[in-house]
This record gives sequence, structure tokens and C-alpha cells, in this order.
Amino acid sequence: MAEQFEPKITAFVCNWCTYAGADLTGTSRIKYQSNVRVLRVPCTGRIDYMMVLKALHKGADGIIVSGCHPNDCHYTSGNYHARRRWMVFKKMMEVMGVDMRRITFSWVSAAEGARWAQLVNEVTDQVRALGPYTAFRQVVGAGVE
Amino acid sequence: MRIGYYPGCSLLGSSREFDESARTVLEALDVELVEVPDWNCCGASSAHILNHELSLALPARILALAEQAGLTEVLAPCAACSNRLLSAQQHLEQHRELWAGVQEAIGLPYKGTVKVVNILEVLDRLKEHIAVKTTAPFTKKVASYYGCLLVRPPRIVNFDRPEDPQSMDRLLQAVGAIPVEWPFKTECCGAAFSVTRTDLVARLSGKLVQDAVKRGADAIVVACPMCHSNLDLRRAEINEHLQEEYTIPAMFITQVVGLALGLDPKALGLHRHMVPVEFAETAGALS
Amino acid sequence: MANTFKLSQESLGSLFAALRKDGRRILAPVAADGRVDLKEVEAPAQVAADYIQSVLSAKEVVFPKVERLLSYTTAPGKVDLKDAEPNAVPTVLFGVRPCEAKGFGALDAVFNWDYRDKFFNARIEKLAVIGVGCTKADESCFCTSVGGGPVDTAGSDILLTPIEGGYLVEVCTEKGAAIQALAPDLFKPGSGVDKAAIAAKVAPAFDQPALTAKLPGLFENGVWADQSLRCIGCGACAFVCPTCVCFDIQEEADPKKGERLRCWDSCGFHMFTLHASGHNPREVQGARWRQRVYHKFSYYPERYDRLGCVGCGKCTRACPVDMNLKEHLIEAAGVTA
Amino acid sequence: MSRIGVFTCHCGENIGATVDCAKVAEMCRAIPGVVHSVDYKYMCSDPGQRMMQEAIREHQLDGVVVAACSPRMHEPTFRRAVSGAGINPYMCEMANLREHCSWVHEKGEATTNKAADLIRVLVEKVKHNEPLHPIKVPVTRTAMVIGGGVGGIQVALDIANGGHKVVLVEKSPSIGGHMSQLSETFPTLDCSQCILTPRMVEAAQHPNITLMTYSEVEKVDGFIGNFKVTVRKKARKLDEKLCTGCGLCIQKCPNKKISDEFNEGLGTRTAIYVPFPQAVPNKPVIDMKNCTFYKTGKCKVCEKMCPTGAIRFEQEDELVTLDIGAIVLATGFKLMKTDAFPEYGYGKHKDIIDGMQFERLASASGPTSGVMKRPSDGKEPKTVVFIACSGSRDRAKGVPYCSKICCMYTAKHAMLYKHKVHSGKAYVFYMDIRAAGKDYDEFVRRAIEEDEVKYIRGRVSRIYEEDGKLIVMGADTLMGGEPVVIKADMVVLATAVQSNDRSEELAQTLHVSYDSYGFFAEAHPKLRPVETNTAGIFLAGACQAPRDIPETVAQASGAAAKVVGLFSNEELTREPIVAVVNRQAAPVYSTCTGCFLCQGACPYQAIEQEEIKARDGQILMTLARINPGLCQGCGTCVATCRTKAIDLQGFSNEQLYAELMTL
Amino acid sequence: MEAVIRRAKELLEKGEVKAVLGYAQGTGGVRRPHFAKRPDQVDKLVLDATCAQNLAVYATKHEVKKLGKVAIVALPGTQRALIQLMAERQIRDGEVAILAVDGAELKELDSAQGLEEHLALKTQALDAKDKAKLAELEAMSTEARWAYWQEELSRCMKCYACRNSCPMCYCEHCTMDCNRPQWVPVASHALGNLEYHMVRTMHLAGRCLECGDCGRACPVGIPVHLLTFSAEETIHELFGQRAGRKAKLDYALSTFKTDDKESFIR
Repeated sequence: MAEQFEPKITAFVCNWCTYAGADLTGTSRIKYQSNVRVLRVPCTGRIDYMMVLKALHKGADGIIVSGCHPNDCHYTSGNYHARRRWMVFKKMMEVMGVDMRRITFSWVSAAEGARWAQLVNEVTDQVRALGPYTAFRQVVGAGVE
Repeated sequence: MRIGYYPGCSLLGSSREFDESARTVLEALDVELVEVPDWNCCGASSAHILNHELSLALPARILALAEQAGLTEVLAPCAACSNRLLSAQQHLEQHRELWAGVQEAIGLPYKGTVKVVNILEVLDRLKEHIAVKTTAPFTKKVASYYGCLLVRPPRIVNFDRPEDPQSMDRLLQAVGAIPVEWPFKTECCGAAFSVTRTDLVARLSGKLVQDAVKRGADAIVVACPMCHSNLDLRRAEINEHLQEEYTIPAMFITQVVGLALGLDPKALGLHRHMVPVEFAETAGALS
Repeated sequence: MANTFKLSQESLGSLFAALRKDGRRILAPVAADGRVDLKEVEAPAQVAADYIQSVLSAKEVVFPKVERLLSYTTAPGKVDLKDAEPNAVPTVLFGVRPCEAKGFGALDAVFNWDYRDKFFNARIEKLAVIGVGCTKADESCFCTSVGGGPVDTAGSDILLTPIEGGYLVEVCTEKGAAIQALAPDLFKPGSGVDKAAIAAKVAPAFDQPALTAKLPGLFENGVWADQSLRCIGCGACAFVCPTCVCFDIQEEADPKKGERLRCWDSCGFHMFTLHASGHNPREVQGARWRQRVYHKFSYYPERYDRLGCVGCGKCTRACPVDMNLKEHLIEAAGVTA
Repeated sequence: MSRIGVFTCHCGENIGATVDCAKVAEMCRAIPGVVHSVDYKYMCSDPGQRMMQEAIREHQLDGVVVAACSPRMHEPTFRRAVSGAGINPYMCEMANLREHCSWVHEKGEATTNKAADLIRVLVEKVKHNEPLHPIKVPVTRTAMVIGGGVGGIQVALDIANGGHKVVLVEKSPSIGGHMSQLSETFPTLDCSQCILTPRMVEAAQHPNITLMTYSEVEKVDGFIGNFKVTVRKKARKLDEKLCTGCGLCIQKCPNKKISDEFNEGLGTRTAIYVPFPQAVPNKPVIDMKNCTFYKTGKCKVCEKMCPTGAIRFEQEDELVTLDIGAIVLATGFKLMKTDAFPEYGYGKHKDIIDGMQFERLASASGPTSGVMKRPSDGKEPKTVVFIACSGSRDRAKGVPYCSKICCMYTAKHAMLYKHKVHSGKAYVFYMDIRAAGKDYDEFVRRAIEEDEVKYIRGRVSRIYEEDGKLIVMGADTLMGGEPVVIKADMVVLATAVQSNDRSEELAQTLHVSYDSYGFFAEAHPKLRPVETNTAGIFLAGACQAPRDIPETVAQASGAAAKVVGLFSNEELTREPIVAVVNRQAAPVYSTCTGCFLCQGACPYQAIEQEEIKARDGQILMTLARINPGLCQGCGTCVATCRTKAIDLQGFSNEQLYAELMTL
Repeated sequence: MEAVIRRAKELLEKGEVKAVLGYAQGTGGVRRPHFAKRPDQVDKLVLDATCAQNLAVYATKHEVKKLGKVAIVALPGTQRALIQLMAERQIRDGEVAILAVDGAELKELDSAQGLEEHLALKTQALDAKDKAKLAELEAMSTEARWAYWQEELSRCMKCYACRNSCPMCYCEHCTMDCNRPQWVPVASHALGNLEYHMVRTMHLAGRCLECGDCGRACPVGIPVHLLTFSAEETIHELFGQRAGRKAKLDYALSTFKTDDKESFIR
């Protein structure tokens, strides 16, 4: 029988809320699927959309971008700027024809350990169902003689 | 002004005078009432307790019919009706997932575009108009009684101040009446027990009648069929319970306005009351 | 060795078929919403009916915009290096103009100067050029001022010149002969055609040898700064040019693997000569523009004893701000040092 | 080629049980640049750390990845450890094998592989780490305390006694705050002013404390240790140096019928006034809104009366800018007003009052000199109903939280009333009694048992007036919801504690965050309760959340300790995780274009302009520069910069790119 | 037209400006930018419907700045570009003389404030053809849109005509030239092209003046302007902000509202 596809999930999370939330998931021993690889940044405001593009470049099938809930930003407003950036970025990606079901934006606070586990599982399952992101993978390496 | 009209059951039964006076007054104020075609029960009093879907479907059908008739606003004079319509409308607004089911149930498309208004809102809009057209100022002291359904629950009806509302008082002032300062504007009249537990009605509504009189009111003014039947129809029980002979009439706001506009008391259905609408200094004026 | 024949429009189709049967792909100018692109075709019908030039030059066939030179993978303790092998497909380039056909010579001059470039050679060996002479030209054309002409055979293996009902065929090279040999009977005997009469009229615009001679003296002249004032420093001219050959070497790598790529570059870019120190020998657009002109009309002749320009005018047509090369050369030729 | 060491920790069973640490260590040896990779039971233990330090020396490591628990847990530990071995602490990164791997995944190959992946990513990061050095900023050793209530006074005194200068800013004419309005205090029933006044005087006389009453903070620039605060000294219309506080002006002021704020509108004052007799400073203020002179242009009686000629009608507000090292917010709270209660008549009944009004009625220095008289007719109330949780814990009123102090002061009020009107009846409607605190519950019991206050567990649905009585309609939920109707003479609402007016405004001026109710937000609810997220700004008392006096004073001392601690250094060292705008050699200077699009993105106003000048002083270009003292390192500007001219130390583009390329 | 020429001559004769930048007849009837440095070069100026290029691109060019004060014949797109450049501190008030041309009307301006007031009266709408194309793209399936752009971008060769023709792409050191790290591959392969155009779009979101010059400049006819147009329209829809209208910087992506409405963040 064919081995089931294991998606590659890259997560960009802020240090103060979502990373701490994921720590709480650990301390509460809540289990979730191990496909995700977390990159830690100080604040969602630091998350350059180039990073998301590079994750796709490196063959991510799904991406999670997560930080502090509005009004809870450790840096008071980094996440508000990030939110705007994402609103525009998402539209740009859609216009370009990128499958946005593969990129999940969310707020996960330092207190939401269970929520982090749930988020990772949901995204992993969803992306597994979608299958590998071949459309983007095909672009990598194409156009070189 | 052209506006949809949903009388509901009470206005065709126990409270015909509310229907008559509403129509007469609004006509006099150049408002065109368009009755919602083929309207059905709003589900008040029982549906929402027994069957959630039904409690949504019934009002939804009324509203859908109104939409089809190209109406943007529907006046439901009966406080219970307007309350039900609003509740259902709001619930559906918040639960789009229920639309499919409801539309299937009523066999009509539902858009939720119609605005539901009660009689006070409509008259309030016409206040200036009314003031101008007033020929026989209703110079009486009145206790304006709103009851529960017009202003509660605030998050659904969001009309006037939930405690100590003001709109009817303003209206009454506009036609020359003097609203008395009293605390029972939204006190319970025992509405739901109107038929089953008249003893309770006697006690609850009794309090209202007693206090209104105590504060020197010549009339209690209402905008809800149930309030009215409790204060008028059940007066015998009330007096029995209080061992008093209270003759203070209970009138619909539309009737008061009608009188002020100098309209024919019969057209306002004043003759239908149990407690005759008579005032000391104008005794017999209406007969 | 130009022996001439005639080829009817119909037989051209058969020739295409023969070429494809021989395992060659045919690239030809194809109309694409208002543009003319070089695309693979199967039948003459697909070839643009009436065009002066394709936007891009045919150099891409022998000098792709991105080309892998080598690749490697890393494993614990070692690096596994692999030379890239050019996948050179037997190709016939149909319908390029004589000017452009001539351009391959300019490329060859560089790629086989002091070092034989494996990739270029592998591709050009497998390339045959069936040029089609020009019966009309536009304001950008100036082949006749740079030693070419609308029906010049130089650079083409076979040159076709449109005549009533078909083409006048000139088989110019071995490669040409080989093609003819694929379907000999399509080529009917034919001669006595006055090419000059058919050929587009392109009046010589300036005296190139004289210009080349005086350029060294104009190095500091203000004309270059003036001309380039409206240049926005993009690379359109260089990228569409059949002779521009500048490239950049790029490494693309991650911890596990990597590859080295050769990509087109342009002397028009302000960072083209930027040093790591921050110093830039060609700090202003004027210097960069001058470089472009000098490279083609002074350094090329000096080094390779030939011109680096074929007068096709592609650069002029592609330029977003209408830098007209011909016009600028005329001006330069006119200035007194 | 970098020389990186990887140290994989078992954390006992915590990681070891799920992740094959030995295998991970081995896999890491294969990573280019890793010259040393081991696993160990407890990396954070002394032997673990020593082992790491030895390895660093032995293998001349220039970078370290510790694969253990969350960096939020032990990053400081290991950074200290590596610097102990002589390499820059910021050359150490942590891979989170515990919280993010072993604790959340099942034992197995996948988990072990993930562990290795997590390490690889960090190894690539470390390759691009740069040695960083803590940022040093000088400290101005002067503190500013905003708010002169009991909290502010306590902070000021503690800092001043610690030997540092303090500026105490109070917006009203006198310090003292709400506590000076209180009659007695729970649970001891000692007189509020008797214990507060000495502190007020002490603050006023302390050589290290400068009082700025009748003043408000207008603008705050700068950063921890280096704030520039602009304060508006509102015009008292009086020369404070000349004024002796004799009070003649007040006696003679013809305008006597002005509703008195200090007495919560239950008394009157004059147009030139001191809020209360024990006011500090005891210097009057002219209330321009009500002063006859300012209204009609005539009067000036006070000026004529003043023996020292201290009155200054022409005096204007004055803006003072001060250098401040630390700021403590102690701006206190306000009470919800009775007009917020429709069910209780929208505040139209004179005899329905709030807790603070009752304090004034009960206070010996109050409008009734402490004699119980109800506001409407001055009659002694025979029956008084106290309603706890008026507004508090009531979503409909927008106050879901517990106001904390009401249970106690309601008990106190009921008691005080009973002590003054022995024959009187006192009823308390309550939801729950929250009397957690030393001697608190005993206090409430006393009210119930000794002073026979009737406690009724239930809410009051309506109060209306009938024949000069207030009809209180409630329910007793302990009697199965039995309706209770009480004919009362006076009702006291223990209205909700709310954040003070303009607290949001102030928060924005100081760039500190605040919650949806306007209370200032502490940096951490448990571990950093007196700090804000803005370095150098601290909190004391009810401006952060409802507090009673003991808590406020305790927190005040806590905040003071923080400030004194801060002032114990000549300069501050801050994490070098800050953004930097690149600088390059001429003629480029920087890849910054000077568009300043980044400025708006900075939450801390840390982005300044720097002019690049030629030798002749001519400005070549204006570039962005980031003030390392202000920057907190969020990196929002970095992501905003198109030319990548800004980078964030510790999370640089190079580092993150390297991490990404590893995935 | 005559008015412009008259004024241009005047400015040069009085020496108020060192050059006048406008349009002139070019190869085969196209219009090209024209710098008139002497009064006699003014006659070459033409101004008609075929003039389109956004001349503001030259306002930030070193070689042009070196000339001294230049007067620019500014069509609406150029006007918007100039005010945005001023807001982004790339040119100062009075640095260029602006001959604002709207149809027949000529207005002379030299400050951001002036431009703001002038532009406040002007409406701005996408060309119907572009609108239609955007709608068409909108209507496509994600896969179809992806395929469409992959096909279009396959022709891109990174000549940067789109970038260099854009007045807002004034950065001396473009992201594309950042190589530590090399976020976007230099090579013009599929990925390099895709990322280049994505980044270009993001960098112009909230800064695009909708002049369409990028699309016009592309030698291989890729409708790159549609990308920045849609981004700019998105910004306008979401935040109500528009580039090229305010004298004071009003950049949608370095401001925010606490109640910005989105529906996709979980």
C-alpha cells in the first residue's frame, strides 16, 4: 500500500504569545502531529512576507503564521502592522494564483496551549488532505536551461 | 410614507380597537399601510418555547412575504409580534447557517432586509406632523405604560431606555397630555396569565392601576394588546382584588393621538372598551 | 558558395515536415498579441505573416537567459560536484532577418575568443539558420550602415528572399546544403532574380568606419550624457540585442545542495560595475550608455576585428523611453571632437 | 568555516524518553560546521554546564546550540555558561526539544528526526550569529510619580528615603486622593485622615520630594533612564510663595454656592478655595469657571482681602520640562456614578447615593460633620439599604470584573451607620461576600453579628419613590427567590470601581498598554505586577486594577523598590536585540533611501533622522537611525524596509534566511 | 499646449529652471521624454493623447537632479507620483517646477501642499480595459490564475524595465540587489520571476500611482501593472487610503487601525 503523504508545515510564531503558547502545550503535555517546524521571531511585525515565500520555495506544503491577539502585542502594535501586511499579502497571493488554503494566519496567546495543538493538527490534516503543493514545487528549478 | 403592516392575531380579536385606531390615525397622518399579503401567526407566546425552528420559520415567512411585496419596513403594532419578528430576524442574522433550512421550511427566499418597527417608533417619527395636526389637545394627566415587550430585551429590540423609557411620554406631550412621573412604566402586568391565572393578573395589574390613580393620572396609555386586556378586560377582577372601584380608563396610544387629531371616537374603537373612556370634566363627551 | 534555387510556398511546408522528420525543432517568428515572439512551430502557417523583427533576438537559442553551469550536493564530509551538460536540441531557426543571423558571428567572437565555451558551442553546432530577407524596414533599421543589408546572406545557412509565389533560395553553407539534402526535389532551379529590386530600401545613415575612427576622441564628449539623460537604466536594450553577450554568474544554494547559473546581465544597470568598496567606475548613466556604444563600435572592432552591432534596431523598439540607437549614432558621427 | 558545538540534553526522562538523544547527537555530527556534538542527562546542571565550557575551550568552538528546553526557560542560563568559557553569549542558541518536541509528540523516529531538524535550523542560524554587546544607557536619577493619592505618596516617600529625587505630580490642588475623602477605613475603623495627613505633610516637607499639585503630564519623550517629561502647571492664580494659607480670601469670597467636588456634591465651596482643611499644600486655587471676576470682570474681593497680595489674576498655565529617569503611575480610580443605573432611577433620586458620598456623610469633616442626614431633606434616615456589586460583575454595565473593595466598605458603611443611628435599620443586598484579607471576614461577621446589619443575598431589580420613601424591590435568593420589598429612607450603591478619566489618553502619552477597561497593563500578571511593558515605567495602586489601601501601599513600595533598584546603577544595560540601519562607505553611506516609511511602523518612536554631511557641512542625505535606547526589538521596521537597510540584531535577515534554507 | 510651450520658454529664458522636461515626437510616432535645456529646444515639445510616460521617474534621477531645478510637464499620473515622492522625502518642495496639465487646463505648482489641493479636486479611476482584465482574473479559478501568470511571467527576463520606469522604484539599492541574504534569486528563472513580481507588487501596495507605466514599459508585454493596480485597489478598499494624494506621508502599511477588518485570521 502507498505510504500516506506527510506534509511539510512551517510555522512562523512570535516569541511572546504563540511561542510561549506552544511551550504551554508542552508543559500541559498535549500531543499534536510532528510535521510542523517552528521558526521563532520576536514579533509578528518582524515576519517579512519574504520568509513565507522562502518557506514555499523550500517546499512547504502548509504554513502557519501566528502571534499575539490584537491588543495583546508585547510590543503594543507589531501585530496590528502584521495584520495589515497579511491582509494585503493574502490578496496579492490570491491574484497571483497561490493556493491560500495552504497558509493559515492565526492568533494564539501564551495561555492557549490547547489551541496551539488544535491549530497544528487542523492545519496538518487539512494540508495532508490537499496533498503536496506541486504547483509551487514545479516552479522551483523551472526556466533553467 | 408607505409602510408594511402586520396586524397579527390580537388586533383582529381582543384588540380590534388597536387595529382600527392605528389604521385611522396613520391614514389621517397620510401614512399608506400595506398589509403583508397572506400573513401568518408570529408564533408569540408558545412557538419559541416549544419549537425553535418553528419560532424562526413563522416570523421568517412573514418577513419574506414582506420582502416579496417590496416592503422595506413592517409595522407590527402588537408588542409581542414585533418582539417575535425582531428576535427571529436577529437570531437568523447571527446564524446564517440556519437560512437554508428556514427558507426550505417556508418555501420562500429570505433576505432579512425588512426593518421591523413598533407603533411608538412610527408615531415618534411623525411627532411634528402630529403636533401640527392636533386640533383637540388631550389635556389629561396620563400614566404612560410600556410593559415589557416593547423595550425588552434591549439587545434585541434596542428601542428607548429599557428602564424608564421616554418615547410615549414625548408623544403624549406632543398632543397636550401631561405624563405623570411613575415607576411602573415597564412593570409586569401579568400578560401571559391573562386567561389562565386571572388572580395573578388582578394582583400585578392591580398594582399598576392603583399607583397610576395615586399619582393622579386620568388615563393609562398603552401600546400593547396584552397590557390593554389586562388593564381593561380584567378590571373587574382587579377591583374585586383591591376592593376598590377604579374607573381610570386604559387607552391605546393610537386612540389618544386619534382623539387629539379630532378623529371620530367610533373609528378609534373607543366604544369597545370594558372601562368606558370617560373623564370627569368631559363626561359623556364621547358617547 | 551561394547556389540559388526557388522554393514554392507549398513546398516550404514539406521542407518543415522534412526538417521535423529529421528530428529538428523549428523556431520561427510567431505573432502574439501585437508582438512577434520566437516560438516552436510545425507548419509555415504558424509563422508570422508580416513582421519586421521579433521583439527578442534569437540569441536565446545559443545563449539562454538562465543556464546551469554546474551543480553540487553535500554529504557529511564531502561535496559531490557535477558539471552541467547543455541539452542542445537540433534546431532550425526559420525566418530570422539577415541582420540577426549575422549576430551569431558577434556572439561567436566572444564565446570562442580566448576560451571555447562548451555551452555556446554545443548549441550553435546543432543550430541551422534559414534566414528570410527583408522586403520592408522601419525607422529603427540601419543594417546598411553597419556593413549588412536586408538580403545579406552572411550568417544564414540558407537565405530565403520572398518572391512571387515563394522564395528565392540561397544555400550558403554546409549546414544549408545538409538541409537541402533532406528534400532535394523541393528546391527547383532558379536564378536571374534581382534581389536588390525586392529588398527593402535601407539608406545608409552614417559612415561607420569614420565613426569608429573618431570614437576614441569623443570619450569625454558631453554627447553621451546628453543622449542618456532620458535613459532609465533598464536592461531591455541589452536583453533583446542579438549581440549583447554580458552575463552574470550566480550561485543558488542551501546547506544540502547548490548550483551555479549563468544569467544575462546588462551594462545599462547602475550596479553592473559597482565595486565591493562602493566605488563605481561607471557612476553615471552617461558612462554606461557610452560603454554600450563603445563596446559595439570601438572595442569590438579593436579586439575581434568586427562590429558588435548588426543594425537590427531591436534595442530601439524595445526601449521604454525610445532611445533610438541609429539617431544617436548619427548625432555622434556628426559631433566635431 | 565555523566551529559549532551541539549539546543535546535528555532533561532526565523529559526528552530522553521520547527522543533518541544519542542518535540526535550523532546526526548532528554530520552537519557541516559542527565539530562537536554530545548528549547529556542534564545540560543545565553544574556538571552539564562545566562540560559545555570545557568542550568550548577544547574544540575552540565559536558557536553553540543547546538542544534542551524552551529558550524562554534557560537561554539566559546557557548564554551565561558560554560566556563563562570565553565566547560571546549571543553565539549561543537553543533548540526547543522539550516543549516543542518530546512533550508533544509520541516516541518514535519521526520525533527524533524532528529533534534533529530543530537543531539543524539553529546550527545554520548560529553560523550567522554575531557577537553582540549589551547596550549601555545613562540613568537620570530622578523619579516622577504621577498621582498624589496614598499610593503616589507612598512611592514618593520610599524613593525619597532611598536617597533619590522625586517629582510628585497631582492634577488636583491638593495631594491626598480618595483616601483623604474617606471617613474611617476597614478593617480597623481608624480615621482615614488621621493616618494619611502625617504622610501628606511628610511628603511635602521631604527634601528629596518636589510637589507639583494642580499639574498634569502633557508629553513624555525619551526612554528608560532618560525621559523628558513636560508638565503643565495649571495657574492657581496665586503666588504660592507669598500665600500664607491664612484663608481670609476664602472667607470673604462672595461666591459660596459652588458644588463641592471633595464632598462629592453634598456640600458647597467658594470660587477661591482649598479642597479641604488639611489640604497639602494649603494654598487656595481660583476656580475660573465660577469666579465672579472671570465671569463679569468685576469683584477681586480676594485680591483686596489678601494680606500678602498673593493673588495673581493674570497668571497663566506654565509648561515645565523635566529630565526623569523613571516614572511611576499611581493615578488611582473613579467610581461609577449613580446615574448609570436606570433601574435605580438614573440618579434622579437624591437619596440614592454612591459609596464615596456616604463616606462624606459619615466623615466628621464632611458636610454634615458626620451626622447622618439624608441629602434630600436632611432628615435622619431610619432605614438604609446598601447595594453591593452596583455595576460590578455586571456585563450589561460593561463591568464584568469584581471591584474588590465594595464588600468591605459596604460592611464598613453599614457598621458606621449603625454606630451613628442605633435605632436605624441597615440592609445589605449582595451577590457574594468577598472578604479575603487579614481580619476582613471577621470584620464582615462583626457587621452582621454585633451590629445586626441584615445581609440579604440577592439583587435589587428596581427602586422607586413613593410617599417620600424609596421602595427597594429585591429578591432573597437564599429564601428561594422570595421577593423582598423594603421601604428605605436612603440607598447606598457600592458602585463599580473604574479606571480614572483620561487614563487611556495618559497611557498613550506614556506608550504603556492598557486593558479594555482603561486600567494600565502590567508587564506580567504574576511575575512583573508593578512594571509596564515600557521599560522604566511602573505601576502602583488602583490605576492597574481595583485595589484597597493596604494593597495599594504594598504595591507602591514594590514599585518604589523597582525604581530604587534601577537608580542603583549609573548606566543601564539592555539586551542588544535591537534594530540597526546599515551604514556603508561613501559614496553609498547606507542602503537606506530616507523614505522614512518605517517611522510609522515603530511602536516606540525609536526611528530618528540622521544627516550625512560632507566635509563642507553640506547635507548629502538624510537617513533613518534607530535609537537603541528606545528600540525594543520587535522588528516591525525591518519587515517594512524595502531595501533591507534595517536589520534586527539576534533575528537578522541572514539568520532567518539561513534557518529557512535549512527546512 | 501653446500655453505650456510659452511658459516653458519663459522659464528657460528667465533662467528660473535649467531644463523643461516634457514629451517630444519619437521613433515611428511614439512619444518620448524630452529635456529642453535651451529656449530653442522648447519647440520640440508636443502634448497630446499619445503622451503617457510618467515623467516623475526623472525627478529622482541623479543626472537630472544635477542639472538643477527642472520644470516637469506633469500629467495626472506624474502629479500623483511627484506628491508621493515629496511625501517620501525624495524631492523637496520647490525642487521641481510642476506644469500640471489636466486636459486643457495648465496649473503651475511647486509644493506638495499645492499638489494636494490640486489633486483633491481630481478623481482617479482605472482604465476600463484594465478593470475588465482584473475582473476576468478575479473570476478565474486559483489554478487558472496561477497558470495565467506562470505563462505571462515565463517571458520575463528581468530587464527591470518595469522597475526602472516606475517613479516609486527610486531605491538605489533595490531588494532585488540585496544579496546578503539573496532573498530573491537574481536569475530570471520561473521562481526568480515569480518572486520578483510578488515583491514588486508588495513594495508598491499603498504606493502605486496607477499610472500603468510598468506595464507600458515591458518589452515582452507582460501586464505587470495589473498586479500593482489590484494591490493598490485592495489597499483603498480595505483602509480607504490612496497613494499620490497626500502631502504628508500616509502609507497604509506603516499605519493601522485597531479595528481593521479581516475575516481570515483564526
